[in-house]
Amino acid sequence: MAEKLLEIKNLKQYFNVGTKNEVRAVDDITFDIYKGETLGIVGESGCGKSTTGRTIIRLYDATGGEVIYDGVDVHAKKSKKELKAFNRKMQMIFQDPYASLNPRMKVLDIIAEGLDIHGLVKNTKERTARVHELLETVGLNREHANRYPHEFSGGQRQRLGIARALAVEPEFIIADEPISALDVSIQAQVVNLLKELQEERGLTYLFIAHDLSMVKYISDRIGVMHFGKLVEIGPAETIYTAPLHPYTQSLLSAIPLPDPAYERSRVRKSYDSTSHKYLQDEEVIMREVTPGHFVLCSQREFDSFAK
Amino acid sequence: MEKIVEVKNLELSFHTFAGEVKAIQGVNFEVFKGETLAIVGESGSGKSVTTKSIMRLLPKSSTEYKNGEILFGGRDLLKISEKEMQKVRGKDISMIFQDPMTSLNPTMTIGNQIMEPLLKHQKLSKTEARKKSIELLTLVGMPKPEMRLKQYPHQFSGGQRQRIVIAVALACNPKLLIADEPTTALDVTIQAQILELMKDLQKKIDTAIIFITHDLGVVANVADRVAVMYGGRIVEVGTVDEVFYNPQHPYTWGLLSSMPSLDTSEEKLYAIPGTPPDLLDPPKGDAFALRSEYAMKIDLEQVPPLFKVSETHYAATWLLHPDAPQVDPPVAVIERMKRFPGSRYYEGNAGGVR
Amino acid sequence: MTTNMKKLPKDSFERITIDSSHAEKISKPSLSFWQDAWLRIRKNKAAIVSMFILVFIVFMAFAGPFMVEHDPEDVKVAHASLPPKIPGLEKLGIFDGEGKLGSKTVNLYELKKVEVNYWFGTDSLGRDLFSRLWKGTQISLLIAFVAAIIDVVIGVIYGGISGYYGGRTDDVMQRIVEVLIGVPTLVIVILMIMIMDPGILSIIIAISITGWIGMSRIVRGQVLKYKTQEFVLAAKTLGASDTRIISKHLLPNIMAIIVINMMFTIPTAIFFEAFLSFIGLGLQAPNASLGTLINDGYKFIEYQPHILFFPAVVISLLMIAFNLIGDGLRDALDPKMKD
Amino acid sequence: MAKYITKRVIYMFLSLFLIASFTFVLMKLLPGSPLASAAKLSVEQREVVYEKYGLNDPIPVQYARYMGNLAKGDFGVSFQYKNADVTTLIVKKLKYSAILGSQALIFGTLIGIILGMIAALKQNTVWDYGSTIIAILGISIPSFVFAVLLQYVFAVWLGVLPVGLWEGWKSSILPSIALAMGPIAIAARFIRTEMIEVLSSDYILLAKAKGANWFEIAFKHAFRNALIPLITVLGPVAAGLLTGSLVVEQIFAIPGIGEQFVKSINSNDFAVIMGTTMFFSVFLIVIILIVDILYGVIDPRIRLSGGSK
Amino acid sequence: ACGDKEEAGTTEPVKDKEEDKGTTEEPANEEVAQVLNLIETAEIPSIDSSISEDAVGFNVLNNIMEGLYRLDQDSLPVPAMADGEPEISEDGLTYTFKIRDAQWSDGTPVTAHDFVYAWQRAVDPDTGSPYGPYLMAGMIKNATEIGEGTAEIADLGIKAEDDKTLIVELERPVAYFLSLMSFGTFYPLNEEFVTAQGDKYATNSEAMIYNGPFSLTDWDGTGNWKYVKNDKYWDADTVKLEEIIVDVVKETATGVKLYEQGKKDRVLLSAEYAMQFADDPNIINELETSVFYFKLNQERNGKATPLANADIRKAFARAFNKEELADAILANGSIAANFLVADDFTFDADGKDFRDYSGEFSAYNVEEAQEYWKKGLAALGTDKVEIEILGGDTENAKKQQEWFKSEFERNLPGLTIKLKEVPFAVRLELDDTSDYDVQSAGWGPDFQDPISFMELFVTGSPQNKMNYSNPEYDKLIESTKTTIATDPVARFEAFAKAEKILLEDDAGLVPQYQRGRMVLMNPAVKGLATHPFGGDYSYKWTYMEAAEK
Ligand SMILES: Nc1ncnc2c1ncn2[C@@H]1O[C@H](COP(=O)(O)OP(=O)(O)OP(=O)(O)O)[C@@H](O)[C@H]1O
Ligand SMILES: Nc1ncnc2c1ncn2[C@@H]1O[C@H](COP(=O)(O)OP(=O)(O)OP(=O)(O)O)[C@@H](O)[C@H]1O
Ligand SMILES: [Mg+2]
Ligand SMILES: [Mg+2]
Repeated sequence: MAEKLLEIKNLKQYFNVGTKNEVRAVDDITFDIYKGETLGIVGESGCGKSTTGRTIIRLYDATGGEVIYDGVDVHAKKSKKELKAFNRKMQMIFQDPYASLNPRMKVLDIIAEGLDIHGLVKNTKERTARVHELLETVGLNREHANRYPHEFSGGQRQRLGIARALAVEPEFIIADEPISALDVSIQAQVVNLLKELQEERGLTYLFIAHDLSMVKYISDRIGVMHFGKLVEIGPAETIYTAPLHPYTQSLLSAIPLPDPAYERSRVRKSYDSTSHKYLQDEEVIMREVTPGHFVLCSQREFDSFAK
Repeated sequence: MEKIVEVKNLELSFHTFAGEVKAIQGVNFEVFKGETLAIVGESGSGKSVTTKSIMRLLPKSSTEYKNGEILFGGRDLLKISEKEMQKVRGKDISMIFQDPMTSLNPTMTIGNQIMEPLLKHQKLSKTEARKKSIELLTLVGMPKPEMRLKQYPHQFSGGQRQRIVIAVALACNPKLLIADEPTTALDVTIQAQILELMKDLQKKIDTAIIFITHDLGVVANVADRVAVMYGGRIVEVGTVDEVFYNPQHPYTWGLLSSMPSLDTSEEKLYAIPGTPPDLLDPPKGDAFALRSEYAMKIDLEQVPPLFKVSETHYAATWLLHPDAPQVDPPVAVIERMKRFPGSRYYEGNAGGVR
Repeated sequence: MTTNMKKLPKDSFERITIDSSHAEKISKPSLSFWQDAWLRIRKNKAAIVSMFILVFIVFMAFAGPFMVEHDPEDVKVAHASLPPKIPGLEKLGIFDGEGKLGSKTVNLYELKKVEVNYWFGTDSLGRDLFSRLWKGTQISLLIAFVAAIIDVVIGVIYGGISGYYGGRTDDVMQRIVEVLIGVPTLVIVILMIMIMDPGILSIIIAISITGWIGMSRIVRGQVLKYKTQEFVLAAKTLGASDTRIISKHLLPNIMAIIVINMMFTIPTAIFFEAFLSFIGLGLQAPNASLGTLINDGYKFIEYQPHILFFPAVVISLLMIAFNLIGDGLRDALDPKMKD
Repeated sequence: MAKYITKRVIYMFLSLFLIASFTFVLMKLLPGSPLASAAKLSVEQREVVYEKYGLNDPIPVQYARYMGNLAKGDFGVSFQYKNADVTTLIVKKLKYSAILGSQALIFGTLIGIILGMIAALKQNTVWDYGSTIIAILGISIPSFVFAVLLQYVFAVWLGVLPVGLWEGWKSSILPSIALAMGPIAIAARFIRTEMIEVLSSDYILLAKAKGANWFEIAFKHAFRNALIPLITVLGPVAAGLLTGSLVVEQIFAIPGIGEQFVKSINSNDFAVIMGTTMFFSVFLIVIILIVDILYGVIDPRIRLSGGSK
Repeated sequence: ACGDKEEAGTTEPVKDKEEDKGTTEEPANEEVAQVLNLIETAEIPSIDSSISEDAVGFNVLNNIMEGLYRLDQDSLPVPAMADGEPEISEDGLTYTFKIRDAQWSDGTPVTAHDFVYAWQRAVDPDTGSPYGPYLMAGMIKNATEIGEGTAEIADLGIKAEDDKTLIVELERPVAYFLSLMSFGTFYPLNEEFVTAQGDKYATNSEAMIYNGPFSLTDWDGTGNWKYVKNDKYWDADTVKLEEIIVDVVKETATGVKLYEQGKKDRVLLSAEYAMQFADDPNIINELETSVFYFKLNQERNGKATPLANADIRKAFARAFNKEELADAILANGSIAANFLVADDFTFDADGKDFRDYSGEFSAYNVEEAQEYWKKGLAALGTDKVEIEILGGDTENAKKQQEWFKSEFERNLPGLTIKLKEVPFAVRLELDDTSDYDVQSAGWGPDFQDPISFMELFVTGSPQNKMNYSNPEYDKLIESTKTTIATDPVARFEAFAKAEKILLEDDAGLVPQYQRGRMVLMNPAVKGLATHPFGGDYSYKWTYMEAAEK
């Protein structure tokens, strides 16, 4: 396997700690992301996917655990300068194409924001040129630079978001449900763009989604989350063809596919978290079932998987 | 088969700050008893507006019905009085909306909300209505219905709320149930439950359903027939198999091929370029032409009529004109067509198509 | 269905290539947020009429005193308490210099042998009410604008800090606001006015003392709302500083609401000043404001209604205009009203 | 719920403590002496009188004593009304103000709600503009002008109602109407905005889809939801009204607390200023508390989540 | 009028308003209800005679209590609780009063002890009486010493020889002593009742007993009140009114409307209303004894003001049209004042007004004023002077001040007037520290003697506070208390001389006007007595006459 770009170790993110509505949005998860790959994260709404992404990029301060990027712990205290440098390497694309662009800024300024912050351009001319270039990279016209976000359609906006992230030439991009809010017909535009960019620039993606068919299409590996925990992670094919964790199986069985024949024969499996019947002192941890395929399970379950 | 509702030539505009929005520009379809018609199409194509106009729920001040009729039980719903319409709503036709979080009144107990149409349309007494509501809640699979009746919407999860909304819609055994993206806001697992529930219920009470969604997976799951909308028109209509396995309209091609199925492995997905038409200033001719790689000169001049593909299958594209050149649909679509007996790419055997 | 097979020209079915960049074209003209708002508000007749009224009043406030030869502060006891007289309008039976004296209606100009005309009449010191009215409007507007601006500045800063930094800071700041809300505004304001030297400045300070609370709560709410918006998060991931986020992302977005709220703060301030005049805590003579003018006039509504009438009309117009403009702006700037 | 209220009450005392302290400081800063006759007295005589009222003690001592008395519910005696007990004085005056205020509040809110509902249901029609104009006029004419107009029309011209003075309920009509203008405007505009918002919500659409007629929509479904923001703003308005409006009281010669208050300030009657302030604050805070509880009654979402906003 | 100290340079002090009358309709032959409906513009602060210090309080006291003397319908002091004229010692220092057979409203007799108790209570520093020490010091034996703590309260120069005999010892002969005996502070108090009530005494109409023509009812310490006829009053036969209903109405407009509707019998008019009702037959013009003036401060915060220059002062004194002020600005029956001691206030034994002894000083004269002004400016070496006028913040005060500003600025070129309008309490404080240039103020006398005005401006007087000092003036005033104390004519002449020094020679003080009031009164009200000092009105002789058909 390629080299590790990112190691996430025992990452925890709790909200409202100490109050009665404490939320364990991310509860002790561990995984690695390799250089140049796309790691997909799926799971039902509210299971902590976005929180994971946001904690990795330091939008939240982690409650516990480490995020090691290129051998450096992102969450260790850092100087402003180091943080800035880190910000250039890691970028994020957001879910909501309407909320993720400042409605009061022109496209030019939105895309150039990263350039301005990091002083990547010397003058306005260069700045404009860069923005035009980026616009074209994401398949838009240079005339769009002088417009406001509200004049764009959802897919166009999402591409603007991508252009903004690309402006600082990051190595790693977290895409938090970049297509969920888009129309089917537009989703493909964005996914294609992301794939192209990955090829051209050797980007690494953490791709969050709940649409499993898209995730499978774009990802090299997939992680499945459930209630703040990572329950299964492994190569995309493996997860789809041989899911081990019952939650993964249930999730897969629920995805409707655009194929009437398949739909007619589909059997949905439901998941009941008590079905594991874990014993009190059983250690439930990620165990590697086949190379690269980890499942959250007890030793007993692990043994049964092996059969 | 008995026709429940027939929409004929519906044309409708909104008058807004910016000008006239030609939201619906001639829509024709009918729904038969006991069947599910799915309407798909991208955002803004007029799906909701079409169904809301059946219910006459569009804002009176800005809506202008320019043409057409909506026949329901022999009456044109566009012509009857508001009073009469109130008797139709909730009783003969009922509706479920997209967002279960906002479609229940937060300050009313769910009991009252379910009982409202019962008291109103079936003139039941309070106790009878209560009994019926409990039945309804049981029907949609809500545990402990007696207790639940007294609770408020915020005490329910999203999936449960959508069940309640369904219970409300089914209260008076409507002839037609309109479901406007009833599962879009829900998780896949809960979505699957709700879809199953709806199909079950449909079997039990034999109601006709218009199901709006833009998720083709959901369409494949629930629909008997499918209508594809684009830019305020229906561009293709047919049985679910016809539309999925023998699509004729380039837009439908685009839709189908832009969605990877679990075995898609092409390097690149087919993507429909560009953006939806601006209904303030709709393009001349075929609205999809500007985004279509199959565009022909005539597309820019004339709106294509619905060409008949089979008894049940029609599509509005000049490609079906006898004089038009034969074109090959995208690869992904050909893959599908190979499995459809009526298609020119049919390769026999494969797939579970009837 | 409609499969009519009219003959079509041969070349109709020629394939054409659509330029894909063409497909991304946006046909609508590019409008900034404020341009767009302006287009919308232009359609709101009430707001437009109000704007005209406002512009007119502001114009008159500055030009009015120069339109007549009388000085607003010129005391001329011999000309005291004259009713309005505008030459040319006499025949209509209004503005003809007739007024009540005792139970009789007489032409007071003839009675007092006054040769000049006072368009809006005079007060009990014989000062010209026309010029005084506009002078007073000037001061009322000044008080209102300055007070509104102070409110806005304090409110925005306070609410902004409280909302943006959140956590402990927010907790403490909100507790303070809670206590301030608990203190009856009137008490504080009256006490403050008493403590300070009377005059315009102390009125402005007093009005501003608690006036900002509403604004700060609104701003805080907005900041709370916007600071978790994805575009702000995006700026953070780009490494934007707090200053940048506040000035480039938050402020421009809450500007609309600030402006709307200011439209409602201004009339409140005008009113409050009038109220202070009523309880005798208003301006120092010989300054006049709409409040003091109304206060001078309301007691004589039966005998010399003109003293009350004009300032009351101007203040009402101002109130209505600001309120309608506020309403109009709210409608025009409401993000929910897309097209 | 009980826990929530306890917490609120504790906050309330904290607020009151701060308010009392704050007012005390302001008051001590007030120029002038509480004794109108001070200038007439020789220095020694003045000392004696000040001593009697404890005005010679260091400010912290006065403060401690005052707060101590407050804690016992003792507001002290008035300077202005020699030796009059402040609590009795305030309670007596408050009675009139409270009658006027509650009538104005009820009347104003009702009318305002009706106007607002009409405007919202008939949005952008003559009805809407009409009620909006009435509402705006209500807050556009200063209350003293309005009060005088009412007095002139109903008491002088038509002679149907008393000009002023407190002669029983009839006397309360005109002042109550004058006071009601504020609540009318506030209620009308809030209800209009909220109703329009609520009417465009999904659950109203669902109610319509159930076949509800406009009446059911307006009253069964929309009203309650539109009321919630209104009661928040009405809280302070109510407190203000119930504790008196000096303007209207003065014009109608009603011996209420509002008028008394300004007089106390003008004559540096510390005890009455403090007493009135405390009464007013308690009123305001209690009303805010009531509003928050009412909130829960009207909106079940809040009821169960323990009253947090 | 009682000493309501300087009123905020305005015509609207607490004291002035009292109105009356109005009555039930149906006159004819039937007997008219003897009910009088009055308006007050302020509430009663206190009816404890030792504590009372304001016009409303003293007016109420005048009608519910009675001292040794009472002012009659012509405002002359006549024996009341005193049974006939007192015996006065040769040296004029000892007065022996006999007490009349009279009862308190609870039936207990009024005795000499009641006076002793009341006066001792009033002078007792612990009582905090504003008027007791002020009026008694330097007049009643040992009063000053008690205030300084060097004498016991019991040493006060008042003794009850027995229940019916009261002996008062004075420090010096006091010409106006008897007129003072009608003043509230000197009223009797029933010790037993007062001590029994303790702190509650006089805080409501029940916590009080009365020895005057009326008792109070329906008064609980604030708000409106009623008088009812006191049947225990020794002269109850004279009293015809059964009831007087008083409501507090601050707005003249409202008062006028009530009057017009017949709900009230008397209303005091402000200038605008006076103008409107000028030809109303029921309008009455009453001249009060309050005189208003400018105090010209010669030294502010340790620095000489422009007004330290006598020419500037003289210019100032002549530069405003007093007639216009009285007739057009005040328009309430006030008269221009070129004097300090009120007109129609003090008389010699022959009934000759003090004003006839004295003259008119510094009348309005623009030319003279401008001459002085030029001289003054030359002496100051400037051509621009800014002067601040401190005045009240009531509406009337403001109006006057605006007029003053315009008048002064017009008549004295180079003068800029800055107006400072503050509440009464603030003005008192500024006055106290002499922190002003010019102050508009006024004085209503507490007893019937020119000294009540003249004493105010001797060096170091608590009312002077304008750094005015003229030894000659001081000497003249002192002489009226000592050397010529018993010679009425010599006293008047001395006062006249002093007045000229103050107003003309030094122009230390600039009189403006003597206040009048315009009232509308129901013609059916008869016999309402008004007084120049003490309580403003007596209702003892008032009655309602059946209106003629
Ligand atoms: N700032 C926050 N404060 C408190 N709780 C939060 C916060 N952000 C998220 N949560 C909670 O954490 C949990 C995980 O949220 P998260 O947004 O990560 O879910 P998600 O998997 O991204 O869901 P979705 O698919 O709906 O986007 C949820 O229960 C959410 O309510
Ligand atoms: N009340 C209205 N006033 C003005 N325009 C409207 C109104 N309602 C809908 N439209 C416009 O009509 C067009 C069709 O809208 P519609 O809601 O039917 O789309 P849809 O197909 O349901 O899309 P979605 O999938 O987003 O729900 C859109 O362009 C929309 O902006
Ligand atoms: Mg998420
Ligand atoms: Mg829709």
